[in-house]
Amino acid sequence: MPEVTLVEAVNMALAKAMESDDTVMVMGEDVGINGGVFRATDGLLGRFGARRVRDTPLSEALIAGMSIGLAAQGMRPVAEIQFMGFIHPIIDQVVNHASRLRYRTRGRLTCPMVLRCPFGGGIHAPEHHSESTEAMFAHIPGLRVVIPSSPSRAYGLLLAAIADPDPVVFLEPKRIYRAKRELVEDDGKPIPLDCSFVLRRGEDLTLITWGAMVAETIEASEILAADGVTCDVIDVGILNPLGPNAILDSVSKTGRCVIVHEAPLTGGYGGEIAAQLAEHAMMSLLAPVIRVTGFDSVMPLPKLERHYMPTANRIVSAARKTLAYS
Amino acid sequence: MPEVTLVEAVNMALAKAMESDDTVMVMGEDVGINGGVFRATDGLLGRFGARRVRDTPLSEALIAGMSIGLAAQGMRPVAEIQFMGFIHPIIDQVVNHASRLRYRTRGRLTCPMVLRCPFGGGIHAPEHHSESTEAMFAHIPGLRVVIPSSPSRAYGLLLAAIADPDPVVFLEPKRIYRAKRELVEDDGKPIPLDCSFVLRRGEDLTLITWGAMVAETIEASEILAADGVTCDVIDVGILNPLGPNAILDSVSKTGRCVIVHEAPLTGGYGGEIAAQLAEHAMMSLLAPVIRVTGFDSVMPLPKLERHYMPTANRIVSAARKTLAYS
Amino acid sequence: MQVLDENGAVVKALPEFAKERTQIIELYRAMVLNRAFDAKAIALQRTGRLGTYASSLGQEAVAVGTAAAMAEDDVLLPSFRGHGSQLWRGVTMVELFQFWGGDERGNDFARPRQDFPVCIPVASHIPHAVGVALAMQMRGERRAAVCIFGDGATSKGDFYEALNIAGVWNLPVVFVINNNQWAISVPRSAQTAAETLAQKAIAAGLPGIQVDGNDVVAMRYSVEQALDRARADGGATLIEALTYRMGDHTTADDASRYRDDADVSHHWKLEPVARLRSYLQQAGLWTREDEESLLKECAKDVESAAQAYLDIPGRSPESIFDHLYYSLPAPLAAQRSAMLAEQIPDA
Amino acid sequence: MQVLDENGAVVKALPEFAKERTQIIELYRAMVLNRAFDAKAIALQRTGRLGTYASSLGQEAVAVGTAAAMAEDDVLLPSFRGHGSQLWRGVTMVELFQFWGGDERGNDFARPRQDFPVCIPVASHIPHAVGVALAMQMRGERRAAVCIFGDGATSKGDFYEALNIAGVWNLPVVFVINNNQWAISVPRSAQTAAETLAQKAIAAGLPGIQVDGNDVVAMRYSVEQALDRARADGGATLIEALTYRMGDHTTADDASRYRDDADVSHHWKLEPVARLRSYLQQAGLWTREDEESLLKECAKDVESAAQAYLDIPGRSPESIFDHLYYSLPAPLAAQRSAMLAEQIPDA
Ligand SMILES: Cc1ncc(C[n+]2csc(CCOP(=O)(O)OP(=O)(O)O)c2C)c(N)n1
Ligand SMILES: Cc1ncc(C[n+]2csc(CCOP(=O)(O)OP(=O)(O)O)c2C)c(N)n1
Ligand SMILES: [Mg+2]
Ligand SMILES: [Mg+2]
Repeated sequence: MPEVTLVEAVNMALAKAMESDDTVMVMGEDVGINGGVFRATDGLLGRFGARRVRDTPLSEALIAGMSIGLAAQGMRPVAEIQFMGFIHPIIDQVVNHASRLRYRTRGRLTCPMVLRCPFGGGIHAPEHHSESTEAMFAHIPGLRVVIPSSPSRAYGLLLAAIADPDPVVFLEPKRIYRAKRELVEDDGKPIPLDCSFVLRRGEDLTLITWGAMVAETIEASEILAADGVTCDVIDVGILNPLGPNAILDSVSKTGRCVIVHEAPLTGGYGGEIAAQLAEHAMMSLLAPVIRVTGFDSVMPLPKLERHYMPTANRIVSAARKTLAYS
Repeated sequence: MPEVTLVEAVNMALAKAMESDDTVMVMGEDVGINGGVFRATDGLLGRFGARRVRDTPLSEALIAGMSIGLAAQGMRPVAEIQFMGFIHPIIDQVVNHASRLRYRTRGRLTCPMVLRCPFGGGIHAPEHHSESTEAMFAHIPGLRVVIPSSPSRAYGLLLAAIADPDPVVFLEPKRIYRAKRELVEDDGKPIPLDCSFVLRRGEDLTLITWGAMVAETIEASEILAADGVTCDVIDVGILNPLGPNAILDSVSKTGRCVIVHEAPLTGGYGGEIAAQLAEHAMMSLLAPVIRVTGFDSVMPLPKLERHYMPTANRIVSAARKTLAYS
Repeated sequence: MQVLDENGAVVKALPEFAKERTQIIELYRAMVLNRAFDAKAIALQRTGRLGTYASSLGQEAVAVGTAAAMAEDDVLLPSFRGHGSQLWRGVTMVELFQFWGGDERGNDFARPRQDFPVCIPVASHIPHAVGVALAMQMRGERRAAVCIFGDGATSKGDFYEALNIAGVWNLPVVFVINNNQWAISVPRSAQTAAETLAQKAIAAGLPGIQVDGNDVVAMRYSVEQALDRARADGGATLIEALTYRMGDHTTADDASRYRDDADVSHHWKLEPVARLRSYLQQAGLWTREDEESLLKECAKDVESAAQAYLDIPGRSPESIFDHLYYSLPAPLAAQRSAMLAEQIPDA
Repeated sequence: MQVLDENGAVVKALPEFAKERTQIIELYRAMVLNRAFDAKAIALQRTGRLGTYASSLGQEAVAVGTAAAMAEDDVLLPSFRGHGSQLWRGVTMVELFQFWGGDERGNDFARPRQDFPVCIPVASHIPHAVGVALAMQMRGERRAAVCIFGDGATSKGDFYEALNIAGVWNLPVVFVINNNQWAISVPRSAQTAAETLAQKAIAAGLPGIQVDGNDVVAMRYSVEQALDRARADGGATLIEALTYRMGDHTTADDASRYRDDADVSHHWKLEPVARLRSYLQQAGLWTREDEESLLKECAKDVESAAQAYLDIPGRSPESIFDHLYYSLPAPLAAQRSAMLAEQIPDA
C-alpha cells in the first residue's frame, strides 16, 4: 500500500480511473508533458498517450464547454483548471449547460464530467492564485461540489466523481497537497458522494469545516481538548448536494457549533450550514453559531495572507465564546 | 410628479444621471434605438446621442471588461446585461478586476461602474431567461449588490449606484417591472446604499425578502393579518455589503423569522441572513428560521415555473409553522 | 457561393443531388413546412398557447440546406432559430411546439437522440460542438458535428475559442453562421469591422467561405463538402450563410422600432422559398397543383401537430425534481416531499 | 518587420530615433537594466525574499521597445512579464519588487498614475484596454492605450472580443503580443493552427503585423507607427512580436521538464541585448568601457532598489480593509475591529 500525499492520491485516482475505463480522459493547461503545475497529472501522458491526455490551448471556458460536448457523447472528461482565480470563465457553461443538460433533455443527454481545480491560499502564490469561491458553485442545482481533505479521501472521492453520471466540480486544497502522507490502497474503491466525514468525536462542541482548513480545525480541537473540551470535527467533503445528517446529529448532541472556512464570510457556504442549523437544529442550540472565515475583503497578496485566513487561535477563541453561553 | 412603473423609474434615473453628469454613459445589447428589450433605456439615444448611448456587439464579458477600463479612466459606465441567464460570463471580470481594482492599487485606480440586469422568473420567458443568481454576486468582496423592489426605490437606488465610487451590480426584478405605478419625484435624490426597507410593521413575525418576492411576501403578511398576526416585512434591498441592523432589530423584537427568495435554497442568500440571525440574534429567536425559496432544481420552463417560485401560500404556511413554536 | 440566383436561374453546375427531382422537391417541401410551422407557432403564441417564439422566416434555406447535408449519425447543435434543421432531422413538430410551449419534454425527442437541444445563450453551444467532434475523432468514427448560430454569436469569445481548437486539433466539425444581418436591433455592420464573417476563420487557421444562404442548393452543397472533408480527417470549416431575418427577432420583439420597411421589402425579392419555386417551375418540375397540394398538406400536418401538442397532458409539478441528477439526492427528496405536501390544486 | 538582423546588421533604413546616439543607447540601457532587474528578482525569490516571479529574459526588446514608443500620457496595460515596459514608463524597481514581494502597495506607483497594474489572469486585461481607449476617444483626446500579453492569451475569448470591438468602434489602442513561443509548457504550435498570430487581426477587420521582437528598433518603430495611426483616429493595430522565453515560465517552473536545451541554445543567438550591442559596437557607438560602466551602474541601481525594498516596513494587517471600498461599510468595520481585537503578534 503506497504512502502518498494528497496530490499523489489525486494522481493515483486519475491513473486508476483511466486504466479501468477507456472513456476517461484528462485535459487542461499543462497537464501533458509537464504533468500539471502541481504534478497532479504527472506520468499520465506517458502511460495513456496524447489521445487521452491533452494539453489544451489557454481557454478555461472552452475547457468546460468542450467537456460538455465530450460528456454528452459518452466520454468522461476530467479537466483541470489551473487555479481557482481562473475558474470563473467556466461558470457560464456550468450554470447554463453542464448542470442542466440532463434536466432540460429529461435524461436524454447527460453530462458526466469532472472539473478539478486547486483552491485556497497560504502558499504565497501570486495575485489571483489563492481564491476560494466554492460557495458560487455550491449554489448551482444539478452540480456536485466535492472537496477532499486527506489523501485517502482525495483518492476515493475523485474516483466517485469520475464514475458519477453527473457533473462534479472537484476542488483540491492545494495548501495541503503535500502536507501529509497517508497509506492509501490503490483498490479503485470510490467513496460515495453523499456523506460527510467525522474526523474527531467529542461531546461539547461541533466544529465544521472543509478543505485545507481541516488542519487548523483539528489543531483547534486539540488545543480545546487540553482544556477538557471535546469536539466533533466534521469535514463536510461534499458541499452540494449537502447531506446534513451528520451535522445535525452532531449539533443536536453538542448544542454548540463553530463553522470554519477560508472564503469570505458574507455569502460563504458557512452561511448555508448555519442556516440549516437555524432551521433544523434550532431547538438543540445552546449558543450562537459562529463562523470563523476569511474576512469580507479580497484575499491579500502573500505578505498579509496569513492574517486573512482563519487560524487555530481564531477558531479556539470562537469556540470559547460559544462555550461561554449557558 | 410622474406616476411611473419600476422600469420607467429606471429609465428616469438613467436620464437624470446622464443629464447631471457628463461622464455617465449607457451601453449594452440593444440599449440604443431599441431602448433595451424591456425599454429601460428608451429615449436615451435620442436625448443623449450615440456617443453616450452605445449598442455593443454581443459579448457580455467584454461589456464588463470594457466598463472597467472606462471606469478606471473616470467615466461612469452603466451597462446593461440583457438577462441574468447571460450574466455569468462577466463574473470573471467582476471577481478578478472590477471588485478589486481599488484594493489592489491601494486606491490609485477605481472602478465606479454599474451593471444593470433584469432577473427572476414568472414572465413565461424562454429557457435561461428567468435565473436568480444574486447569491453569487453577493459573495464578492468589494462589490455592491443592489435590488430595488418599487419604482421609488429603483429610482433612488439606481442614482446612488451610479454615483457610488465603487462597482455595483444592480438587479432589476423584471416580473414587477410594470406591476405597479408610483408617484416618483424626478429630483435626482439618491437613496443611500447602506439601508434596508421596512415595508410593513408588526409585532409577531419578521418576513425578509427582496426583489419581486416582495409582492408575495406582502400578500402573505396580509393573509396573516387577517388572522391577527402582524409582521415586519423587510425588503433587504442591498445584499452586499449587508447592513443587518434593521433585520436584527426586527427579529430581536419578534423572535420569529421567515426568509423568502426565488433562487434555489442551497447556497442562496437567505442562508447568509439566517446565519447572521443564528449568530447575532440566536438568543432572541423563539422558533426556527425558515427559508421559503425556489427549490434546489433548475428554474423550469414556463409550464411549471409557478410551481417553482414561492407563493404567498407557501410563505403563510411557513409563517404558521414558525408561529406554532412556543 | 451560389448555384441558383435570385430568380432561380442556374448560375453554376447543379450538384448531383439537385438533379434528382425527389431530392430537390424534398428540400422545397421542407422549407415550405418550416415556414408553415413558423406561422403556426406565431399564431399559437399570439393566442397565449405558446411561449416567446423565434421565427426563422426567410432563413429556411440555411436550416434545411444544412440539415439535408448531414448524415443521420452526425450531430446537430442548433441555436434557437434552427427549427427547419430539427424538423429535417426528425424532431417532430409536436416536440418542437412542446419545447417552445414551455415544457422540457420537447427536448427529449425520439430522434435524433444525440442531437443537442436548442441553445438559447448565444454562442455557448459552439464549445459543445468541438467536444462532440473530439469524441468522434477519438473513437475514430466517420461522423461530424454541425453547429449553427447567428451573426451576433460571432462576437462572443465562445465562438473564437471553439474555432481555434477545431483548427489546432483538426476536429470534424462544421460551423454554420446563419448571418441574417441582425442581432435583435443590432445590424451586422455594428457587430464587427471584419468585411466578412467567413474571414474570422483565418484567426483559427481554418477555411471560411461565404454562401448564399437563400439558395438551398448552394447551402446543402457547401455543407456537404465541408462534412466530406471533416469525415476524411480534413478538419473543420466555417461557413457564412448570407440571408436575412424577414420577421421580428422573436414574438417579443417589434422590429419596426429599429429597421426600415424598405430594407425588409428589398429582401423579400431574395428569399429562399420563392427562389427555389421559380427554379422548379422553370425546370418544369413543379405545377400550380403541386404547390396547392403541398401547401394543403403542410397546413394539415401543422394543424394536427398543433392539436396534438395542445392535447398533451401537463406534467406533474414534482417532476421538476426528475432528471436533475441520475438519482435524487436525499436533500432533494425532502424538498420534493415538501412540495407534494404543500401542493395547491392546478388553477 | 526587422531593422537589425541577428548580427546587429542594419537591414532596413534606420528610423529617425535610432539615428540619435542618446536615444538608441537609452534603449540599450533599458534592456540591460530589465535583465539585471530580472536576475536580482530571481535571486531574491530563491532566497525567500520575493514571491513567485516571472522573468522576461530574452524578451526585453518587446517590453522596452513598446514602452519607448509610447507618450507619457498613453496608458499601458501590461501582463505579468512587462517589467521592462513598466520600468521605462517610470514605475520604480522598488515598487516592482514590492508588488512581486506580495505587497499591494507596489501597485500604487507614483507614476505613471493611469497605467494599469500587472495583470495575472491571462488576457483579462485586454477588454480593459479597449475601455481605456474608448474613454480617450469619447473625450476627443489624442492618446492611446497599449496592451501587452502573451501568445497563450490569444486563445482566450477576451482577446477576440476586445479586438473585435476595437475594430468596429475604431478605438485608439495597440495590442502587442509578446509571442515568446511558450505558454508554460504549451508551445505556440499547440495553441492555434493560425500560421501567424498577427493574422488573428483579420477576424476583427484590423491590421496585424509581425515584428522581430528581438529587434528593439523594429519594435519601437512599429509600435510608434501604430500609435500614430491610433491617435490620428486610424484605429487599432495588432502587433505580433516574435521572441523567445529564454528562462523558466516563472520561478515555480522547471522548463527542462518539457523543452530541449538545444532549442533554448539556438535562441541565445537571436536574443535582443547582444544584438543591439553588436550594432552599437559595429556603429562605433559603444565601447567595452561603456559596457562595463553600464553593467556596474545597473547592478548598483538594482542592488540599492532591492535594499530599499527589503527595508520597507510591513503593512499593518488591518490594512486589508483599506481601499476595498471608498469608505468602509459598517459590517466591514465590525470585522476590522474583530481582527484588531484578536490580533496575534507578528511571528
Ligand atoms: C449570451 C446571450 N446574450 C444575450 C442574449 C439575448 N439575445 C437573444 S438572441 C440575441 C441576438 C442574437 O443574434 P444572432 O446571433 O445574430 O442570432 P439571430 O437571433 O439573429 O438568429 C440576443 C442578444 C442571449 N440569448 N444570449
Ligand atoms: C486565465 C488564466 N489561466 C491560467 C493561468 C496560469 N498561467 C499563468 S501564465 C500562463 C501561460 C501564459 O502564456 P502566455 O500568454 O504565452 O504568456 P507568457 O507566460 O508566455 O508570457 C498560464 C497558463 C492564468 N494566469 N490565467
Ligand atoms: Mg442574426
Ligand atoms: Mg508565451
